Amino acid sequence: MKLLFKRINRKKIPLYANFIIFVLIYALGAIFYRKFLSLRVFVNLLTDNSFLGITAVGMTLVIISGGIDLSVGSMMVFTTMLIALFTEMLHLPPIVVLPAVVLIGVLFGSLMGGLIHFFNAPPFIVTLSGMFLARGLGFVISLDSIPIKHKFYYNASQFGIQLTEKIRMPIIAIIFIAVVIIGIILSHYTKFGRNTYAIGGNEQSAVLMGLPVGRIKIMIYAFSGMCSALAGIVYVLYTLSGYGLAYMGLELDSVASVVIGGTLLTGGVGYVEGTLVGVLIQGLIYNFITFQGNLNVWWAKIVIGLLLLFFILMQRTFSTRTAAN
Amino acid sequence: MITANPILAINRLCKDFPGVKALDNVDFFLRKGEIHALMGENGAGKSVLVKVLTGVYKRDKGKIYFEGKPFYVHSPKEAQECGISTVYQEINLVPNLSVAENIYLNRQPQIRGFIDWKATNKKAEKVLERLDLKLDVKQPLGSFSIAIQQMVAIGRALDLDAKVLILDEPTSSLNVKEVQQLFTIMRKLKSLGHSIIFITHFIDQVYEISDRITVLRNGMLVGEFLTDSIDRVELIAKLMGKKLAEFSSEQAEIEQGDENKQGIPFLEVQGLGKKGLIEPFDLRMYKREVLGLAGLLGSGRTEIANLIFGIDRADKGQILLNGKSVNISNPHDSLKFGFGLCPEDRKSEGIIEDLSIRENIILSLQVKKGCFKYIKRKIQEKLVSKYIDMLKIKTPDMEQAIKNLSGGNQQKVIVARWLASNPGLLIMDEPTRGIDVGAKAEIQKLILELSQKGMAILFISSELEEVIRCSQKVVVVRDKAKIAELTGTQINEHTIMNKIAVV
Amino acid sequence: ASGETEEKAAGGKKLVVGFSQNDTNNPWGTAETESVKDEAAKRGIELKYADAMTKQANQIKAIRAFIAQDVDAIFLAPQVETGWEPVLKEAKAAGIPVFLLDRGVDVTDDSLYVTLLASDFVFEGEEAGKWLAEEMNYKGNIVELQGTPGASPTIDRKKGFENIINKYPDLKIIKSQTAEYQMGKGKELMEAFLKAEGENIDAVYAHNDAMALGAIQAIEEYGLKPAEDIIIVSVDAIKDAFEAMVAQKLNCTVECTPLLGPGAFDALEKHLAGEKLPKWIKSEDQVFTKDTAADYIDSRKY
Amino acid sequence: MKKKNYSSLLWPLITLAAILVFNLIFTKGFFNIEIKNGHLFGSIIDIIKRAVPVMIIAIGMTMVIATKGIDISVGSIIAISGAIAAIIILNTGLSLFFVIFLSLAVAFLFGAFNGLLISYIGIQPVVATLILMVAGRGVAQLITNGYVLYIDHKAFEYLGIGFFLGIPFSIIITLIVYIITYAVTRTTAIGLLIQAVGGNPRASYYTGINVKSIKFFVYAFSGLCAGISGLIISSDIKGADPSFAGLWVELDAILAVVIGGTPFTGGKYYLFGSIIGSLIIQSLTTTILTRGVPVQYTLVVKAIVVFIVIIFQSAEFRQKVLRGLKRKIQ
Ligand SMILES: Nc1ncnc2c1ncn2[C@@H]1O[C@H](COP(=O)(O)OP(=O)(O)OP(=O)(O)O)[C@@H](O)[C@H]1O
Ligand SMILES: Nc1ncnc2c1ncn2[C@@H]1O[C@H](COP(=O)(O)OP(=O)(O)OP(=O)(O)O)[C@@H](O)[C@H]1O
Ligand SMILES: [Mg+2]
Ligand SMILES: [Mg+2]
Repeated sequence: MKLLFKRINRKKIPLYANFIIFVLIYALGAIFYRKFLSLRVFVNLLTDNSFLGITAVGMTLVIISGGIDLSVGSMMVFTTMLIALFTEMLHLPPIVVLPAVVLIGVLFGSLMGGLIHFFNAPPFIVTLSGMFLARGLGFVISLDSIPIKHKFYYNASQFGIQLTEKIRMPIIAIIFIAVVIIGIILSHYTKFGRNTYAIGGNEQSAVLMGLPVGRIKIMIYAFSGMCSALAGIVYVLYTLSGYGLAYMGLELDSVASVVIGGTLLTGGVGYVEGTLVGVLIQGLIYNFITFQGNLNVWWAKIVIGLLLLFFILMQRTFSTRTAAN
Repeated sequence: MITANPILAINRLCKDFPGVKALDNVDFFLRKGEIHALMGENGAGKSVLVKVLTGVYKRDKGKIYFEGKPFYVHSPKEAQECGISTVYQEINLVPNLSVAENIYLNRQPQIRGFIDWKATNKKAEKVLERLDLKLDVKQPLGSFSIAIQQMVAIGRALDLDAKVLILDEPTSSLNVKEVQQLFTIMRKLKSLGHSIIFITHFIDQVYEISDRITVLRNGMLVGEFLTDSIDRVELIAKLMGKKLAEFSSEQAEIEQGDENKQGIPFLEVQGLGKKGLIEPFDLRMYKREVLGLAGLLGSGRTEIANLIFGIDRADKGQILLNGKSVNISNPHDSLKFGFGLCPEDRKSEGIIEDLSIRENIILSLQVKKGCFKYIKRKIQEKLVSKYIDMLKIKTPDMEQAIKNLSGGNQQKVIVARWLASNPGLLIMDEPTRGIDVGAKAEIQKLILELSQKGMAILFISSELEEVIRCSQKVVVVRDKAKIAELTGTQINEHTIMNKIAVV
Repeated sequence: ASGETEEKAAGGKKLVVGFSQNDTNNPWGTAETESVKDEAAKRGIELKYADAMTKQANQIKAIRAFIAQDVDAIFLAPQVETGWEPVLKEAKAAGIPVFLLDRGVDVTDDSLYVTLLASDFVFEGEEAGKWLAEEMNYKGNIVELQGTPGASPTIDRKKGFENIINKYPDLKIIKSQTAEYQMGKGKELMEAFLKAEGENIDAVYAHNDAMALGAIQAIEEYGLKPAEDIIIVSVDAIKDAFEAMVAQKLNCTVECTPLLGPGAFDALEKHLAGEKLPKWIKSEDQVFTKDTAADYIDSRKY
Repeated sequence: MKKKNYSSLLWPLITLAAILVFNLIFTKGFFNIEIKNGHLFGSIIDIIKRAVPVMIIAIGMTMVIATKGIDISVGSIIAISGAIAAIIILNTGLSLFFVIFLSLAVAFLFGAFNGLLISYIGIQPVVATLILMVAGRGVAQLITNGYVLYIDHKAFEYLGIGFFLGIPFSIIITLIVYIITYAVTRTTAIGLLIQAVGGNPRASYYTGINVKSIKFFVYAFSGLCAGISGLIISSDIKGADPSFAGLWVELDAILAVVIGGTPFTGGKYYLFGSIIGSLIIQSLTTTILTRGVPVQYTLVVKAIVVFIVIIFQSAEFRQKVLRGLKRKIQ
């Protein structure tokens, strides 16, 4: 046991704590509810939270850098509207549309990053107006929801890896996992990722250490913009439509997932792996509510809050205990 | 004065801040292969010169030539790329990343575009080995003492292998051994043709290592001197702006009587300790007494201070105040008992950057009084100007944000904060760090005066000389344990060194 | 009827129905939910209920969770019309019939759901428009308090209303802004309209009752008499609107019934009995005015 | 401090003035203030009155942000305090004093709950307040059973729509909250300690400041402010709307605080700046409502204005522009 503790990196204790608690809660669900512990439910957990998770990966890097990106939800929705516009109104082929929307996401992110860096503006306000802008532009395209009928998107949405005869890992879950892996590699094995941690740790020092702080910051927001655009593509595959009002408040869920995953909002500390767990925990909490299925409407909200509280408290006690050991 | 081909030539450089002429037509020349000391009182403009040179601040006027060509950089990054590597005065590294990363940030060895962590850690260990430092480079930098952080910062700068190396007060938190280690490396670099700008307040070190000295005062150039051709008294006169005749040793030694040290001590520490932090120790302190703590870097002096002040909670032992056991579980408690602690790390434990000098100074006194008894503005101002005068804090006015002060002046503000709170017991952990010669003498004098007036002072300093001069009793600490207590004539460099060194 | 249902379920087991509601953040949605719940309890059917908190993604999640739990039928009150094709296909593949409540879905294959029980939002807008046009003598200035932009009731109620108003050149919609179906915002918006247009305003059309109730307060505080100086018409017919009509402060409200529970379970039973159902079972909505409101107020449940 | 205070308020004030001047030019009668039935009446008054809830919340939020925190639960606390007031009025004969006292006490307790989680248990502020943000609305809906509860109580209505000496009473309440907050933080050392804690919590701890209790009270105070705001909102619409009252108001309040010059990084705050910030947001909203901006463009317009505000408030931008102008003149 002692040896095990020695080998564990102390910084990662909250991460392990998270993971263990996730498994515990999952087990709890399995005890309480029939069919909770099934492959299908697990695959659903990945699939249904994929777009949230993808934005959360971008958000993780932003928060590690000491910033915040409130535009992720709107950007995702704007992307769905763009795809709808390009595909259904302008009849462009997917091979043009998909790279185009990703590029727009990157540009949008860089624009915000640029404002934040060059004008030394608080990320909260810049990305909040980014949030208004992206939602607003979506409305300008159309107030109505637009079904996307192009065959490609339908076929893509049906694509997946057959796990068992009946259950398939859909493409969007695969994209989610891929983005998480990219996020992990980026944050841990590239200069860009490490510089992000440095900026979050102490931006002034990072400047004096000779890091290209401006460029990195812009890249961070560009990456987050790209993730949001990818999430938009995934959302299109999920619903085959574009809709300007979709998923109000995604940014908050995304921030919550990141922070629950152990990333500090003050910057400098965090893990993309943790965010994955954070996203799954949020999904799990909602699963509890649906499987319970008889909660009074308002009790559902209270129970979600209580579960969140319960989880956070577990996380705290667990990590302080382990750290003290 | 201008010799042929200086690698760096600064011509009539000016830099203004609101209310301050930080640099006023300063000339400076650095030759190839020399170690050039830059000296001046706190707030003379040394750090600003470095920062303008490396692109942190924009210059207002003046020309800089680097290797004969006009030199204009916008950021430390560009300066680095041009071959100027700098260790700034405050440690500017990131505490949340590991030591190895701090050394190799943005230059990590890579395999196929991805960071090679093994190589990074190995190389970092090598770099630190040059400085004779052995530590787990995978641990976050923030978990180490500032001395170690300072060494890491030096390590990073050295490894950049630049043509010009700038060291802004690198030795203020290092002990003798480490300073020697650093000097060895500096000499080696010099022999390889690198040029070094070295900023320090230690006169001895300047004479030991530098070839030439440039002195600044109030943002203006006083002059450039060959180290061999200027003697100490003259140098100090230049630094302080006094004519040679006016300058006399103000360091009147105060008699160290051993009287009235019987009876119930003011403060008695019995077996106080915390597992993994410091072994249980005893201490007795009387009023009117300065107790010095001596020991090497990392020996546990700061731990002793923190444990008494309640920053860390002891798991063993007790503290008696005037013979009565008191329960101290946080700094708030100790403040109420009339303790004060002037912390070691001024950047993270001392200053509150955005607050003004006035607010920084009155803070502890205010907390002690309770937050509803707001000290009247007039009284605040009187108090603050008293300390500004007393400690010669150099600032246009007391409403200046503390972050705009020079490093040494920030330190003075923190000292002033604790003096203002008028404690019964004052713990000073490296209070003279980064402070110029004149002010250092002032502070030492002040410590003695305060103790005469009845204050008990626990004095920690890495400068043994200073500990010896001020203390009536010296406790020697080694490897996180108290090993000896010396009094009277035992207090001399030789005995203390022996205690520290002999295993 | 309840005995029949239980027989239908295999092995005498209770019938399990999953109900995905999009939003209970308003009295209307609450009433709808209660109606479905009460009816399920009455018939001894186990209801699995999931509130999506206005997020379509949550609804899809819930449907998938229902499929994973092998429910016998799914009731879906969709948040928006598009985006259901993939998940409804999954339900179909699992052999679970889907019944839509209060709003339709836009799918290429209409065998994906059994039937839709709902009012017709365009029709509601038209009814409001017709009533108002007549009341105003086909002349005057109208301000419109829109619902949440992009929501389908907003779009349809606006469209239906404009269908009628645009026929009469002397009827003008002079201002139209969103108050997001909220009472507080309705009040704020009406206040702003009054400041900008003042007595120019002859009538208010609100996309729901809550906003109309807010507007009434704004009009009163401005110093005009609601329902007299300014004609007010809205949609929903919640009980509060009846009270306002009885107090002679609201002129007219067009019903949009949320009491879909009984109809939905009837449809479910008919479907299980093998009966073929029409694709749209329209609610029979009425128009109520302040003159007749007193007769109905006691029978209003929500 | 004094001098700085003014210069950091300058740009928010200029922004506010710009929006108002725009209206002066394009909206007729915008600046007319009449006296109608002995009450002040006009668009400007409306803007201030409509900004009241955000202003009061922003006062509490300023303190929270000054300690480097954030409170996103205020919207839910608004709903709860309104709901509590409504059920007390509807079910008991308690006097208005008790109605107000009890609902504010509850709001304070919820704020204290946030404070407890954040300062004593050490949970990050966003997550801690997120818990209440989600659950709090459920609590409010549970109290009112999901419906809007109508309050028919003349004295209670006075809070939101009454007039005192011709001035809307809610504006007076805001003024009182502002003055009390200002006085308490500036005539005692509390303001200083809050800034110290936000500026450098570690150094503050070393100084002997009770960092935990300061954080605790700041959140409790924010809850209290939300409670006051909740009473005004429900009094204004004569009803407690558990679902929509205060929905997303936290974003507006945070925006107001930051536009007003208080940095997110803590350590400094400008109470008056937050008031200006709230007025900027509200005058923008009112302008959009009255200018007849088509619904689908509302958000885009709002975003663009905020972007412009950001750029103009940035010292970097001003420096560059000023230098450019100087060069042109030369
Ligand atoms: N950012 C700033 N804003 C305003 N004034 C500043 C700023 N930086 C430095 N100064 C002022 O410029 C002067 C020179 O400061 P500098 O830091 O160069 O002193 P120094 O010689 O390095 O002193 P020390 O030995 O204490 O480090 C000081 O009076 C200081 O207050
Ligand atoms: N050689 C070392 N290796 C690893 N950690 C060290 C080392 N030296 C010090 N530290 C760490 O740095 C921190 C500060 O050390 P400490 O306070 O004991 O130093 P000190 O005796 O006060 O010396 P000084 O004040 O001269 O820096 C402690 O947490 C200690 O664990
Ligand atoms: Mg300096
Ligand atoms: Mg120390």
